[in-house]
Amino acid sequence: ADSVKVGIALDISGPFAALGAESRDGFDLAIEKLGGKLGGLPAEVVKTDFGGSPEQAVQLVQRYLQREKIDFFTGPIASNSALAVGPALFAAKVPFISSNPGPSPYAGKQCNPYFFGQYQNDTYDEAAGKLANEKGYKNMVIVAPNYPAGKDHLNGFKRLYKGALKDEIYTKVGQIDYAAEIAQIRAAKPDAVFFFLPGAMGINFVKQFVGGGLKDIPLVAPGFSADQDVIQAVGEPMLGLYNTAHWTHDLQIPANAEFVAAFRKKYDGRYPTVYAAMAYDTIMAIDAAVRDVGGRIEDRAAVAAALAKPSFQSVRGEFAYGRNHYPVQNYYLRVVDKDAEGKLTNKLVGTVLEKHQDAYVGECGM
Amino acid sequence: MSAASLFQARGLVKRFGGLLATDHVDLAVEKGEIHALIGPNGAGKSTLVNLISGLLPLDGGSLSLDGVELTGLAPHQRVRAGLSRCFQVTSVFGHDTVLDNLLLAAQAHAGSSFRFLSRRSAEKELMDTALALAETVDLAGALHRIAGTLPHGAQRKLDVALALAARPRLLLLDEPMAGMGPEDSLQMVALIEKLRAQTAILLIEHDMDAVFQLADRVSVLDYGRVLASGDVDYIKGHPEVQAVYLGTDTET
Amino acid sequence: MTQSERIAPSATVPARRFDAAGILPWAVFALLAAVPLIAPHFGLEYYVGFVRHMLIVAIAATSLNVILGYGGMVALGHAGFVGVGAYAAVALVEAGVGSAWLAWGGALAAGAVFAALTGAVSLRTRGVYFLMITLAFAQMLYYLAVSLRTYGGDDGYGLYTPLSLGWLDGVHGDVFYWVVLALAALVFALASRLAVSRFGHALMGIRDNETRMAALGYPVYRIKLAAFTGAGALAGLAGGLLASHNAFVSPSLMHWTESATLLVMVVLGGRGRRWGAPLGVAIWYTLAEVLKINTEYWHWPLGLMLLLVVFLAPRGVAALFERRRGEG
Amino acid sequence: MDAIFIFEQLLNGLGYGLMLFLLAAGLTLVFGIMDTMNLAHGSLYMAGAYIAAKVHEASGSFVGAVAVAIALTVLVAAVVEVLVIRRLYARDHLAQVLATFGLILIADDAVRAIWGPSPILAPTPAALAGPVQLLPELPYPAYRLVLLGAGLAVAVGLYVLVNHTRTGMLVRAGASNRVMAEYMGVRVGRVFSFVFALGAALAALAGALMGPIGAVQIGMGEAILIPALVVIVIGGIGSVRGAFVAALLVGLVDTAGRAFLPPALRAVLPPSLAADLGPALAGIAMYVLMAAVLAFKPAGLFPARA
Amino acid sequence: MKHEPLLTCRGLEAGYGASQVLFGLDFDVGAGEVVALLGRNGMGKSTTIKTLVGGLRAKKGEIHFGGTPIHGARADAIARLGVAIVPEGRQCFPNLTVREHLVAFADTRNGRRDGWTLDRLYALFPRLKERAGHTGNQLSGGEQQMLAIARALSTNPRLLVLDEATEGLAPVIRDEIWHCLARLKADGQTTLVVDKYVEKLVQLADRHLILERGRIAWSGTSVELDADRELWSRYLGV
Ligand SMILES: Nc1ncnc2c1ncn2[C@@H]1O[C@H](COP(=O)(O)OP(=O)(O)OP(=O)(O)O)[C@@H](O)[C@H]1O
Ligand SMILES: Nc1ncnc2c1ncn2[C@@H]1O[C@H](COP(=O)(O)OP(=O)(O)OP(=O)(O)O)[C@@H](O)[C@H]1O
Ligand SMILES: [Mg+2]
Ligand SMILES: [Mg+2]
Repeated sequence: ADSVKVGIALDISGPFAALGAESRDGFDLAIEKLGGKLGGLPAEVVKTDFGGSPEQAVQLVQRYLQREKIDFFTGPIASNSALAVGPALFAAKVPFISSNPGPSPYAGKQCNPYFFGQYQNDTYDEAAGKLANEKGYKNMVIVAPNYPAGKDHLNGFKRLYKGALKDEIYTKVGQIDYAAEIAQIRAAKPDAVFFFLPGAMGINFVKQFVGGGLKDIPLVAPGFSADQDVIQAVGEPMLGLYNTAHWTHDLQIPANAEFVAAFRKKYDGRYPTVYAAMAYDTIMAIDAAVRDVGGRIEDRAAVAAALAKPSFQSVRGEFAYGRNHYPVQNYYLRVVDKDAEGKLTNKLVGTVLEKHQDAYVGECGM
Repeated sequence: MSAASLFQARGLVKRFGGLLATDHVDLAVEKGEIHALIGPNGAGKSTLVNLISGLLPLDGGSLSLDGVELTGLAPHQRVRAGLSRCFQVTSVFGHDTVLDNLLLAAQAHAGSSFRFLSRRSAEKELMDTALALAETVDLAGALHRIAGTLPHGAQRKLDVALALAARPRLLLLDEPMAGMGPEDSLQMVALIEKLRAQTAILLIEHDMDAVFQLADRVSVLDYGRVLASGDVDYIKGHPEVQAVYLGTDTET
Repeated sequence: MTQSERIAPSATVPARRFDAAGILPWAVFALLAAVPLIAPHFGLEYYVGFVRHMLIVAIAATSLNVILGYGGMVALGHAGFVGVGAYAAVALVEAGVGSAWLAWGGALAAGAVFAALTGAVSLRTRGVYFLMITLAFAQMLYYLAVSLRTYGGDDGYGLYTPLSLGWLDGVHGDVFYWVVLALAALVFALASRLAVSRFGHALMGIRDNETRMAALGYPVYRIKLAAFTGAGALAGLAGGLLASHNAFVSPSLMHWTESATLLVMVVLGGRGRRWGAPLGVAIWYTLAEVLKINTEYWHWPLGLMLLLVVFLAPRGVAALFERRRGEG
Repeated sequence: MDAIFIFEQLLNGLGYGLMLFLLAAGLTLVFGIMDTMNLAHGSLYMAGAYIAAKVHEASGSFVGAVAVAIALTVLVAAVVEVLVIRRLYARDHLAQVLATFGLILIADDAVRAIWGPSPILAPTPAALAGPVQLLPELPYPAYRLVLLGAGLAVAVGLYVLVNHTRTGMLVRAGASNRVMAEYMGVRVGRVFSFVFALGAALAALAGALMGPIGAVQIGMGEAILIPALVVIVIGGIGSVRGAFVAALLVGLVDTAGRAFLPPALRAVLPPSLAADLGPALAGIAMYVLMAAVLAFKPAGLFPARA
Repeated sequence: MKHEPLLTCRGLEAGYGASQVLFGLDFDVGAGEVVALLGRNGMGKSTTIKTLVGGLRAKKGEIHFGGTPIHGARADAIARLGVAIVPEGRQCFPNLTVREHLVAFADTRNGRRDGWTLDRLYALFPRLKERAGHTGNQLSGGEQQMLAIARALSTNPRLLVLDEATEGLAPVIRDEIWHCLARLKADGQTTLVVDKYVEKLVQLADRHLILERGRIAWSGTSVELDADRELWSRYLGV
């Protein structure tokens, strides 16, 4: 081929607008860095906002496949969008490099040679569970919204957590007020609280949790609930919150240092989030794969094979793909702290899980 | 009150909060009778009509028409049973033509209104019924006028025509003369007189000329109760009725 | 004036109008039927699916137009019916059904049953109360679907093997498109006919003056419930079709903003107008598609358009055309 | 489950109820009393929250921030009123829904263009950041007390304004029969503009006060719209007292559903079923309540208009 | 008796959309005078009144009230000048209580101190006092009519305009209204009245205008009208 076309499903309006915007900034930065080329070929990037609705994402992917004839796909933030668009992409053999969601079906029974994850959804929680053990928390309360993904996250936590559960609280989706739950937590007197509450729910929860006088009970969360976007919105109450992720901006790796510096330069000194990092990595992965197949991207199988053996320097450090095309990689412990300028941000504390693989790989027949 | 009365209401009660708007009212209307209901403002006349037609739920009492028990029936079922009404405020379909109004009324009483696959305009019988109704109330010349733009008197007549489509045995008229000048009032009186042959009528009206001209029997309501009931002369001469309602200098 | 003279105009006017207006649906139908045959020649295959989607949404919008436009029932829970249909189809697939007809039939039935049940309660209220109670039922469904694991909850449910259309399967790659078109045309014809039928007249009478209709002897509640149930059935069918079309179903189908968008499309097109629903859907989707391709800020122009419609075409875009045609 | 816990949850329920009333207050005025369906009410709420957060962050003064937020939001609302809303008063609900839905789309894009797509920081005023000890065993967030106070004050103020002042009467008159009100000499346009501005001020106040305990982000307005409407409808459109009672009712039912329903179900049902059912039911408690109320009282608890 | 004209109307034309209803009306209402507007149904009486009070924009012509031009003025401005109307169809506010109807618009637009107060209005219509807490939609038709009259009086207008104000009232109450209007007249209340009880109007009014298809077909004093029964049958259908 003489050019590469990447379709990006932007998520910059709707419920995941903030995360989608982070992704977009990561994509833009990477493409800029590569001088508008991918694997040496001129790159054409088509980006469309689909407003976070999986049904609209399905429409969008149809257009990308049939009208734009894309070679690679990436972009949606939410698992449901990823699950919605997968079948069409897989049928067309267009590689889908996830820039965020890592739904369990694609890690297990529905694993597909054309899907590539960045992490499996539960692995963050598994890391948090391990962390809780290491911190010596014996009695915990765990909180998540009442939908299957919420339960998955709590199950992920329970998979490695060895202590006792004082309570397992499921909140309403989109809840504003958490007084009742906070009272329950206070009554349970746990050593620590683990919560998975994405977006506004997490912001509401942490603010009210601290305001409710439970500052002394440590909070543990998967990285999504304590990333820069949330920190920036919640402020001081985030201080000291432990969270886990497969990447952090102060990870001392040349590729990462370069990325973070470039990002902060381009975007007014803002720290990148994990979403920006993954978007950046996604473009880098495509770049490497195109180069590895010598520009013959028509050979989809070869492209998929090349993607499966990543030959680029990832901002998260070394990783390899498992059988299910989900990475085997490290998970880090971060804590919300102040940087040199007094800005709140995550600080790397250490590695919680090394070369960790997700729990679903066994179900994958690939 | 004979057992053979066409319509009988026994012990009707209606409360609005603390207000006893209808206070154990007994009322009977005989076949072919025009029975006028008069009484001071707020005496409970419209309320009574609403109770009879089923627009308001009863708090007590029972109703029957021609031996059929009406008490538990919904408004439209009462219409089916032969009880039809007009409203105190003219209530026609103002955006439709007179013809459409009449067709709508006719349709309610000829076949099912749940048919949705065939055009109504193809039904000749409905058209005939509508035209006959228009003829009855003298609106045949205004079939294609939009009902809302008709003069008030004509709208009133249309209202009556809509009620007549049910071929009622008892027709409830709530102030049919309201808002009419002398000329239209005379026409309405003539129309009601004409209807006497078709149906019994319970007539509420403050126009005493019309009431005394039309009514076979008059019942007077006051504070939700029947104060007096009898023929026109009896009512005219009734001192209490004069005091609470007619006043001393009755208009011509 | 004799009587026959007086009725004459009404007898001729509709007949003449019928000719002019009667051609239009067939022309549109033919044009839409040709889309899959023409589009590939211009590299526009994608728009086959796009139009198919609009046709499905137009079915849902038309069903809303029946209760909203003709019946005066302002419902804000229509996406709930669509969702029920979609999930019914999914449930049948999960239970091993492979036939599209069965799945869609199930969707239709589920929409009808759900509408009948919720309608029985909702129709006791009017106006904004009705709007809110229909919303409440749709929201209950939404949260139920979000938390229900069997069908994927929030993650949704993928239909990975396409449903079978029976012997039609082998006919042509785009046969699903034509099936949808045929169903949409049927629904459109049904709604158009309904408007001039006894039932439609009764429904419009109820819209204009419910009390009077009861006093005329109409079983108002039953008529409204019948219309509501019918609309629910058609919306359910649209949901079933949508499940096939997207090969995916998720609760976001039932989010209240989807109900609001349906409402907005119908009002935009012209409520109670024959062409209102399809026109509204076509305008909304086309505009959104064009805007999304061209800008990240694609919401506000849609908002502006709504404002313009409210003030410049208060009875909807379809009314605008009707008047033009009347003048011309 | 001890008495303190139950008492605390009761308090939480009432607190949430008052919070809901605060959110619904402006809408009660504009929709309930003036009968204008303004979906973009949530956008004014969002504006209030954003402006207050930004000003608070920049100036350090919370009270000042709230004041500025109200002032600026009212200004924006006044412009929108002149350009759009004023032409909608006489229109039907559907036209109002359509137009104000359009306003939402515009407002969300505008906020995104001005402040970016990410949620922003709305700090809690330092003095109120911690809890106060209500009872020895019962700390209560100080800031929440402010919200409760504001909710109560707004409720009382609104009740008096609507039911016991001439302005309230004139608004109601103008809303139900504009022409007749004008025949009586009422400058309906001016009264409505005033009430709309007041509604905007209440929306901004709610937004500014809610910011510190919640997420200040695009879409926050739409998220509160439904609960606010639910409260108004349960109470009976047009009744301030109804809205108040309904808000408390919703607050209590919702809180009770979350706090007591899952354990109660666990006690009587198999654990897996209870785990699925409890939170699901608690999540839709508000809607079930509304459907139940309307099924028995089709015009809400305190019907104000026929 | 010589009156200063309070209201003057010159060449007034008005209508609804394309259909013109009034074709050039000229008349005055003097201060303290009671003028009756007569005519059969649909002749334009209500339209005249609507145009006077600003509910309908005049197509042509001039209206002056107390020297101020009011054609083209808004209804609320005209009302504040001191014009109060009892409109056709009562138009009570469904969501205001009886008491609120009577205090919300209360004013002293005629500048007199001994005007109508709540108590005096209740004394005029005791029924309203009994129903003080009812809202407009919880009243019987006649109660609404009383309320509409009382509401107009509560503004203490300089010009009182009554369009079929005795409509739907019991005969006793009707008599009350006539007595009341007579008393008002004695007090110097300027009144423009439309009603179907011509005999009562002959007793009450100073002058009469008969409308026929949007034009003034006849005008004159009560004595003249009373004398000419031919007018009655020709123009009024009596
Ligand atoms: N919905 C209601 N709520 C409370 N009170 C009501 C309601 N409807 C009517 N009333 C009261 O009930 C009484 C009877 O009213 P109704 O309308 O039956 O009187 P009416 O005899 O028809 O009077 P009119 O001759 O003035 O029309 C009145 O005093 C009225 O105030
Ligand atoms: N809103 C309207 N739109 C169109 N035409 C109207 C409207 N109101 C009245 N008309 C017409 O204007 C003419 C005069 O009506 P108007 O109400 O002034 O008569 P009126 O003399 O007051 O009669 P009535 O005794 O019936 O009250 C009538 O032909 C009527 O049909
Ligand atoms: Mg009455
Ligand atoms: Mg008139």
